[in-house]
Amino acid sequence: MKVSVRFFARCREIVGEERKEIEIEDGRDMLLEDIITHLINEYPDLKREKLLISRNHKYAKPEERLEDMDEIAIFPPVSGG
Amino acid sequence: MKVSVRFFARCREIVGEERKEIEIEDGRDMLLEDIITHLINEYPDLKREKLLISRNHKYAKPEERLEDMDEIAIFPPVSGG
Amino acid sequence: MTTNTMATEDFSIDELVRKIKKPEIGAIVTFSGVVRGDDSVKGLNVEIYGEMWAEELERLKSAARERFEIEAVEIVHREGSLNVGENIVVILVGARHRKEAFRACEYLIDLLKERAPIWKRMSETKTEMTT
Amino acid sequence: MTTNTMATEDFSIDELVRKIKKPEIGAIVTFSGVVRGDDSVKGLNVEIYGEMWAEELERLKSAARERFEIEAVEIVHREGSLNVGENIVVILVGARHRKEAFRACEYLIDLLKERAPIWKRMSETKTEMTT
Repeated sequence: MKVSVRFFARCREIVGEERKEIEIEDGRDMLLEDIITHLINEYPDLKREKLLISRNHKYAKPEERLEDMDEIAIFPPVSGG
Repeated sequence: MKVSVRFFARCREIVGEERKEIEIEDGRDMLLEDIITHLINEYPDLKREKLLISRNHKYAKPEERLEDMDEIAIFPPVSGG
Repeated sequence: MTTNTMATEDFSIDELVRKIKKPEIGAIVTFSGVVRGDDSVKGLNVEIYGEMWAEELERLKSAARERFEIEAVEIVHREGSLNVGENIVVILVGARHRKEAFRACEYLIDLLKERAPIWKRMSETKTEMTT
Repeated sequence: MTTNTMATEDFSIDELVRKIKKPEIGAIVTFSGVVRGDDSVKGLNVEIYGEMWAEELERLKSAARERFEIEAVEIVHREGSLNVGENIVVILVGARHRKEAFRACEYLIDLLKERAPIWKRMSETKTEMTT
């Protein structure tokens, strides 16, 4: 299974990329928080940010189960308007 | 002394004029309510209206004393906006 | 003073926005009162006591400036014959922050409805059959 | 859907008003967020997560329509580089009556600030001496 992770604003700067494709072994149960933990390990500066998370264009909870082709996004608090 | 009285909306229709000049004997004390009473006597249909009154472009109280060259106006409740 | 606040034709909100803009303004709240139409209404006739309106307007603006932290106020009222969909009145308030702009704009239209020497009368449709 | 809600250049409020107008509307309340300037700020950079913004926008509009008696909502947000004085966001709400329009417009901007996936960054002035 494959999920796509997008980064915005300060998170994009920390990661240095706009998007990452992440492969996950088939059959393995994976929660949104697992991906986040994985990314924080790889980019420790993310730990200093308050992170918001969306899954398929909706704000998401860390305990949501990932599905194939999900689009995850990670970003700092928003400041629209 | 002379005062000018203007009429708007339904009051203008009742009186049939936009403006009246009213002469008042010099030396006679005259209140705003005296003018109103005088006009209601002349145009009894005014009695059926709720009347607002202004004096020199400000909402006025009936007990205000008239002065030479005052501009009085008589009109029904407003409905701007 | 008077010429700015009454209009005999429909007017542009973009132009009013340009008029009030300055660097301090971060929020603009605009209220437009619009001629509402239904089957029997074809428009509105607006009568204004011009001299008193101009003075009353300055009093309303001062009251709003004293009560709220705002940077700019602009008010235009139409007079004469209006069609359905046209602006009757537009109130723009510019402020640093949006809460003050919302509060002041609503305060102004409430006060204006209560105090501005303006009278509206519906024009009714008299459809003439042309075929 | 997306093309209507993001703009890469400053836009006209008059056009948005024309877009939402219908006979039922008697009051339009508009909120504009504007780039505020001071000595050190020369503009703003706006980043949007476009796909999520478009969907979030539809959810915000539905929430407002459920909660308030309104006839029309239009929202446009700028993205990219903005100068001081330009509109960042404009929210128009049309309703029969003004109270509902004010309530709904303020509700929408509050929710939008909290939920819309948009990030702003100040551009700072770097004045070059040219004389």
